[in-house]
Amino acid sequence: MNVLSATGEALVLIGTFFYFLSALGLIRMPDVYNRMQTSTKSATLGSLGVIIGTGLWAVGMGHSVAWIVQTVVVATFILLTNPISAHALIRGAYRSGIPLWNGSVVDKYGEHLKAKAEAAENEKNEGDGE
Amino acid sequence: MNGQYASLLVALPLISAFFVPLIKGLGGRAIKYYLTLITALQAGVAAWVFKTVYTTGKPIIVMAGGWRPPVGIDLYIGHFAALFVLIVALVSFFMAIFSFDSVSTEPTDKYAMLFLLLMLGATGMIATGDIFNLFVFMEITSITAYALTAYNKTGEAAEAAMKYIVLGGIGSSFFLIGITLIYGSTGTLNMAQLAQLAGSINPTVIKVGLSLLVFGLAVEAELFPLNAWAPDAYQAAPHPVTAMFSAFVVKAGLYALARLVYLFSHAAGWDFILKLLVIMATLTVFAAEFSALRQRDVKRMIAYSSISQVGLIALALSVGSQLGVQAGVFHMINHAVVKTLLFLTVGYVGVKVGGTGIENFSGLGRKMPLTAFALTVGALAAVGIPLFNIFWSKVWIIIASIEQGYAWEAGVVLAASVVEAVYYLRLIHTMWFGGWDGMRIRESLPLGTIALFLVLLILAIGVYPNPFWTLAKSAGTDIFNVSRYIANVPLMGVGP
Amino acid sequence: MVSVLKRSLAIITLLIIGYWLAQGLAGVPFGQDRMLVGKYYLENVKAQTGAVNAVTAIVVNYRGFDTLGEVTVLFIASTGVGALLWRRKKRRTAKTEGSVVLRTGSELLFPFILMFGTYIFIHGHLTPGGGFPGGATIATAFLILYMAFVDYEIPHRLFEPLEGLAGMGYVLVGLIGLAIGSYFLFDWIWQTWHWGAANLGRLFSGGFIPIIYTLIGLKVGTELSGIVDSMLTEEVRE
Amino acid sequence: MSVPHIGLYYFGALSLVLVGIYGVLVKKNLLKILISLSIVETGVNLLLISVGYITGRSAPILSEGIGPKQAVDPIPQALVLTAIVIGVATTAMALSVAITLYEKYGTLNIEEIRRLRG
Amino acid sequence: MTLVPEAYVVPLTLFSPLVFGVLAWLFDRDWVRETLGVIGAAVPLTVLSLAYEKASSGTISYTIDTGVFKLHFVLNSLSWYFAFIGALVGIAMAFGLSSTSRRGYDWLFSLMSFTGVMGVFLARDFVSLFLFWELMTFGSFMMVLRRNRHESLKYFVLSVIGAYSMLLAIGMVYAKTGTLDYAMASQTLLLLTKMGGVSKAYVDTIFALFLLAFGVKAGVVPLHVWAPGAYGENDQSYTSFFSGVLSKAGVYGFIITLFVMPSLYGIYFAMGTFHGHLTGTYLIAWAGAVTVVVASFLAVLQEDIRKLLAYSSVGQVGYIILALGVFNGVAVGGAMFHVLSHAMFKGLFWLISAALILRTGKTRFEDFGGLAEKMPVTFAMALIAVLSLAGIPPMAGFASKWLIYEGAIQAHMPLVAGTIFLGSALAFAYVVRFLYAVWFGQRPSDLDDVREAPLPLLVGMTVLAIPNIVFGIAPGLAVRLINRFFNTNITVNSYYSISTPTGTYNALSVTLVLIVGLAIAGLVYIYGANARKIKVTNTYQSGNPVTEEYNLVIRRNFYRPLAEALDFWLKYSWDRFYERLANLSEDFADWLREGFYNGNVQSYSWYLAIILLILAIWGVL
Amino acid sequence: MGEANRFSRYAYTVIVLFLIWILLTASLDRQELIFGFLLSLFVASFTYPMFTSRGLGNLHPRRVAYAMAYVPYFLWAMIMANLDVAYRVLHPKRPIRPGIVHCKTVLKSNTGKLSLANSITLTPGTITLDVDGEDYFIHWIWVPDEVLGAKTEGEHVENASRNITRPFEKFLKVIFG
Amino acid sequence: MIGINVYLALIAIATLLAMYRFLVGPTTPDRLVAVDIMTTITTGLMVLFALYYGRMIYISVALVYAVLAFGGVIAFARYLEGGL
Ligand code: NA
Ligand code: NA
Repeated sequence: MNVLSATGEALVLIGTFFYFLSALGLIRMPDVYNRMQTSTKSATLGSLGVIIGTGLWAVGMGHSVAWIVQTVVVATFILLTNPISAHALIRGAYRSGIPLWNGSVVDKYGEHLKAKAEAAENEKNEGDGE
Repeated sequence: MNGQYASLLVALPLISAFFVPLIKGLGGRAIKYYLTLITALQAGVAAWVFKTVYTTGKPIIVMAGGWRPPVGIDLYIGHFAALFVLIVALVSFFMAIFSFDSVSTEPTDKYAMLFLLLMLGATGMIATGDIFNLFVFMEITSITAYALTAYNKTGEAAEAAMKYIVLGGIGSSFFLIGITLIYGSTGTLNMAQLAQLAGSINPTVIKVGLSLLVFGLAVEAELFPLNAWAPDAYQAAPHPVTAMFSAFVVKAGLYALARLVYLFSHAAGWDFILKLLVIMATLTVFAAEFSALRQRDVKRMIAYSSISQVGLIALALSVGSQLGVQAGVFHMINHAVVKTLLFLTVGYVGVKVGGTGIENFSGLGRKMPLTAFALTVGALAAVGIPLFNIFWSKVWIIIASIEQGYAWEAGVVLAASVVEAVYYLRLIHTMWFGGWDGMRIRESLPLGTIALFLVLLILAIGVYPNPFWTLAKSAGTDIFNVSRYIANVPLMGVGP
Repeated sequence: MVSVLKRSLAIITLLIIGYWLAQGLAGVPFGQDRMLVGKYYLENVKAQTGAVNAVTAIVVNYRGFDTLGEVTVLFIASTGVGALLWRRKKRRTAKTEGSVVLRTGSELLFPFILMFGTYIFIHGHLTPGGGFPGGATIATAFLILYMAFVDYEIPHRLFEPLEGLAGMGYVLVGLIGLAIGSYFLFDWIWQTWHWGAANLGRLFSGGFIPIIYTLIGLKVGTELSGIVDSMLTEEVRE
Repeated sequence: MSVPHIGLYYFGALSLVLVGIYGVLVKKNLLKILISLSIVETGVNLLLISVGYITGRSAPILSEGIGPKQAVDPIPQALVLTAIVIGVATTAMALSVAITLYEKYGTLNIEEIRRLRG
Repeated sequence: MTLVPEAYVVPLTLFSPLVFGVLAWLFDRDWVRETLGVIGAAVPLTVLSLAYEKASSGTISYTIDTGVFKLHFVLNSLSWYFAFIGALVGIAMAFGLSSTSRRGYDWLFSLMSFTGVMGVFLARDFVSLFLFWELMTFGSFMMVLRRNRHESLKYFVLSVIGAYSMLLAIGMVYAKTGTLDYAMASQTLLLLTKMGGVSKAYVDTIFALFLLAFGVKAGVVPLHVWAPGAYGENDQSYTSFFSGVLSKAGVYGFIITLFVMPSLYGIYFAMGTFHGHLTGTYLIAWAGAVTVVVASFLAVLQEDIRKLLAYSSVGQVGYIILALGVFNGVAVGGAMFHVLSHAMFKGLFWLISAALILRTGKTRFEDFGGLAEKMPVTFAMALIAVLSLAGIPPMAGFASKWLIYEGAIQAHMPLVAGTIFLGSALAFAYVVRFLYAVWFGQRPSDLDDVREAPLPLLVGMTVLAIPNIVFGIAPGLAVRLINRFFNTNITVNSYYSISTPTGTYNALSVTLVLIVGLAIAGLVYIYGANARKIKVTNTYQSGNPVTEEYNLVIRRNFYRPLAEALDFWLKYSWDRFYERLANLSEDFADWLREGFYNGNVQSYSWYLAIILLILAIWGVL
Repeated sequence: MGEANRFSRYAYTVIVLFLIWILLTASLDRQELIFGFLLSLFVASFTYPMFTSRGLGNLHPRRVAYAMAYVPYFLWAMIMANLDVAYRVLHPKRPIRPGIVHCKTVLKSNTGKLSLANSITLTPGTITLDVDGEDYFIHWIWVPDEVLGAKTEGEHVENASRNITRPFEKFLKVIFG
Repeated sequence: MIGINVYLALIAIATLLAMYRFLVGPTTPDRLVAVDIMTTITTGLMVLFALYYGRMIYISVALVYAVLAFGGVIAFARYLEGGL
């Protein structure tokens, strides 16, 4: 047991805690948007912790340094892709017509889309007029 | 030439199929010429293999990668495989020519690729000496068959393919479970070694495993009641493909079934499997014949007829005697010839007259005399009239099954054959004595030549069956005589 | 009612079948060493094939015939899907463009995933990778571009011939084996010259495995992309 | 009749097979049937791979200090690779057939896809 | 024998008809076709005549090795007898066809069935039997097919049922004995039966299947339904062969099962006795008797000349079956004799009907009349045929029927003998009608320019007419030959005189008596009261209007009262029974098709599950 | 800004890909390096147009330095975000007040916008729902009073942007432009 | 290495919770979010397994999985909004 593996294990522990949190958020939040709020972030952070922690832990246990390199690659990939997939999902959810939770206070996006649609309609009518 | 060059049987269609995308731009007709050329080459290779095997009297063992079985996968090209690979290639060649007239649906390049791969799949199934490799080739065959069934892109074609996929998928999954069990208890996949070990496998495992293998193959081999996909697929597929289904795809399944069943003849529960197969085969004949009786669509009718003949073959293969297997193989040959002819002519009528409904066959004797003549010969042969080839094999099958104590089954089969006689008779009468609209259709020379060749073959075998019976006997022995099979495979000393 | 009956019947039937299968499986207890040919492979894989990964050695070398068949199966699927969904004039089915996030993200990830796919198939003899996962990864790269852009299409003119060429290459490698070592799919690189014998466990080893896996990787990548392409387009109706 | 003793892995895999078949036997929607078939395939693949597992051994990649005695049976792993690819190919074919069917029949209810019968 | 080397006898007999038939079909020109056909039909007759000595004193064997099976043929006195009869009718048919047909198709298939019949007669193993049996059936079937699909279908279905029964029986024999040769198979089977290697039920089944097969071809009631249509809806020249010879193949089959195979012979004894008769043969005798009565009644009721002859054929073959079933020497000898005489007179009859149809285009009695003076030669032939069929001495038909009757009396089967009488009476009833309705009376005006039958047809008739007289006057000729292969208990006193244990028939004396009688009758006719010519139309029924209901002239509805009397029985038609059976099986086919292949892939998946379930249940239990 | 020349873009791509390769293989084995380099050359040859527009310009020391600085900053923000999440998830009353707000960004490059969006997604209570030109639409789990109570659209955007986009923009502006 | 079993167990529980959301829904996006979370967790799990078995080569398996999962989630997300 050295510092490296202790740090690593600690990270893994924190990571798993966030995994747990993420899943809990998935259960507790009232609608898909809020579920995403709570779970994407913690799942991503959890992954960082678990994956990089594993790398450190391994190196600490005497495995090759390549472990940490590879785990960082995986972690980076997760870090880069998770927000993108979260974004794509929430956009998809909104556009597929899932309504906001009834406790929601504002929807600027809906207004924006409506305005855009009206503009397009006007443009089309003008085009027809010519 | 080195016997290992028999691997060209697999390599040639593969590399040729892969080449097609590169010549896609040349257009449909060029691709069909290419297809014809390749199938002709394949027939050449197959003929060489056939000659080698039958002159030396020894099977060719192709050892892929140079590994001796069971470490590597071997192709066992014995008397049966050599013969059937040749049949596969020849039928494919004929059907490649037929494709000129009968397949106009695009994309031709994909058709050609699938066509070649169907040929490849059946060849591999027949040749392989490894049980998992058999699964792979079976999947090649069936997935190609799915694609070709749907090839016409009509709703019916897609429907037929869908049914084929669902049933074939279930069948192949359980087949794989069977392989899993048998591998799990033996640690090997080589058929010869499995045959050696068959007696020592845990009886429960082998009972379940063999049942599953048989179940999976029976779907491909169109045994009742697992054959519900077949009439639809036969009807919906492009005409040349239907002929190939009937002439060799189902045969490959039947062969595999017989091969596996006999390989495990020392296994526990073997007798039950055999009995079950006999019953299924008998029911296959019965159900298919009656289903054909009132068909208005001739192609579908012949499809049912084909299924019933397959049932007959299955019966012969599963009565459990050498004579039975030989008769079954003989019937396989005869059936391949006859059904190729029938689907060729019926398909040709479908293309030229605009459909395969019975009404399109009225007065065909005057509209397309050559086609009608060939179709008549095929129909008579299918019924089992003497001096036509099927007569001989049918007699042997009946005798062999009675000899093994299956007199009732033989009786049912014969009773069902009466029905077959009736519907073929209707067809013949419609063609020759039905009303004629006064139209004459120019018949294609190449197809006429093929049809006449097949007619002559039918009559030749019918009049003088000896050479073909000799072939069938050695091919049948190849399946039945397991100890010789084991001795022929150069197993290396991997074992406990 | 019928449906309830049907469901109950199905459950009863499946329980019996399941029980039967379980009986069979009980004869092959989990976790026991029953290797026969497998043991031979493990003991000889390094010397005979130059590969560290026994699975890969089996897949590409010992049981190369299966893999050739497997490649063929995928080729059939791609051809079959292409044949079935073939249209004279076609167009993407997509109705909306991805956001700038997705578009930019996919563009940035694309080369990385390509590199990674290549890594997977080129290290097939060393790590649990190979042509199929590698090819699938490469196809994913194209898939992601598909997702992001409304009008993205794979370069057909390049992919279809490439698919054919890769397949031909595989068979040709096998045929070279037939010509050199008189066996089809004979590993002429390892068995004839022992090329890479000094490199066991490093990249340039494993006989013809990396070559074949490269071909397979390309083939699978192009094929899966082709399948996706076929499925995501529809006929243009005038 | 006694309850056959099979491990958890077999049980899980077998359950997948049965659940899949159940889906094929009762679901009316073609896509659900195809998904069920995929589940069956997955189950079979799992079964295949668990048959090759040997307790306490590692992947048959002879690096990082793993020798022939520490590795599980490599053959099922090789086989399952092939089986997976075959499954993917079948699924792809099935899906394109389903697409065509939907275009032509306007439905995926298998009780309405019965033009070919008798 | 110097003309035809022994080795060529069998192949020439077997194959020359077929080969020439194919040639006639290929060179389908007038004269060429007929010449080839007649040659093809003439060869067997010639060869057989030349081989008489050898065949009657020994055997000529011939084997064809097809590789799959060895086909074995033997020409001995029995097979020669049948083959010769066949060849005789065959050449007559060929002459007839030269006049009635202008199609290579007809020649091909009629000669094909010729070859088939020869093969059946000469075969000495089951495969040859089956092969040629099928060939024979196929040729005859194609002849019907061209003319009437419905009738051909009926014929075909029953034939195929017969053929497959035979195949099944052959398979069962082979399965136990491992051989297909008649002699070897039957010996082995007998041995096995004795040692208990074969169950009695097994042999009974073989026997029943064979009887079914042969019964169809012989037209035993109720398997006869194909016959009227197939005989009638055909080229009548061919029908002479079809009805005269092909039905004898069925008879020949009975003979094989009864006498050639000792094992099957043995089972008659195994089957036990019934009122002092062997049960098995007793059943056969009754089958024959029923055939005689039913078919003769039906023949009487026919309004169509072809139907009448067809039912008559069925009835006459019934005599033969009956006689075989009576199962004593005399009866069997009579059966053999009747094979000959029936072939001759019925062949003749059909050629006459061929001539009538050719010249008039009519088939119904009501359309005929007064043709005796238009076709005098044909009329003379008809007279011979009628006398022979009615069993009036000195025609061949009398001799054979007399023997059968004697046999039945000897066997103490009075009821069976009674049916022979009844049959004869009925036969008399229908031939009288044939004679009067066609040849005598007022001739319809549209038949005024009918000419005599063409020469080839007349030649054909002559070929058959002569034996009717010859064997009638010299029954000893036939009986001597029959005695070579059956112990008939019939003594041949001279060519003209034969004796059974209970009586003697001297054909010559009977003939002489008859001639004297006829002479007296002739004198009476010439010198007796002159017949007045009466207008048919205004005197019949004493001037009452002729209603349809009672329009009983000999040409129309003559036996209608009989039909009314039999009304109850005629309701039960075998024809309708089979029709209903066919409909039933078609309904079944539809039910199976729609029910099983219902188009729903889920049902299909269930079929798979069920098979798995069966496997599982088997595995679990 | 404008696009850099092709060589520059190609070279930049090759460098990045090669670095990725080294990380992927986690090995300095010469064989791996040779192959990796060749592969980078090949892959870059057809991916560089989409991979970068500024080419080697990306490697300007200032940008690299800012990027290095951004990493800990961002990680900190992210950890904060997660603590926030933990609070909301574990709090028995589930304190949320969600809504979609509208922000604007000053970033011009797509890469910049992507980074901003991702950063937003991973940090406290916000997920980027859509980006349309310079407009960002953010799903916010607790819309604060100042944003909710904004009188005008402009005020709303200003308040939201100050809370959400600004903190990252100062780094991202330099790094990606 | 004692703790690793605990971590594996925790992760398993998390996965089960996510699985609950997947099964319950109620909307398709809900299920997809659950899938996304499960794939993320699984990636971590696979890396942890690599350590459990002491085989670095398993890490690349995790990466392949992550790539394929990303592609899959994006595909479904785009399918949701009709962007395929
Ligand atoms: Na993810
Ligand atoms: Na499968």
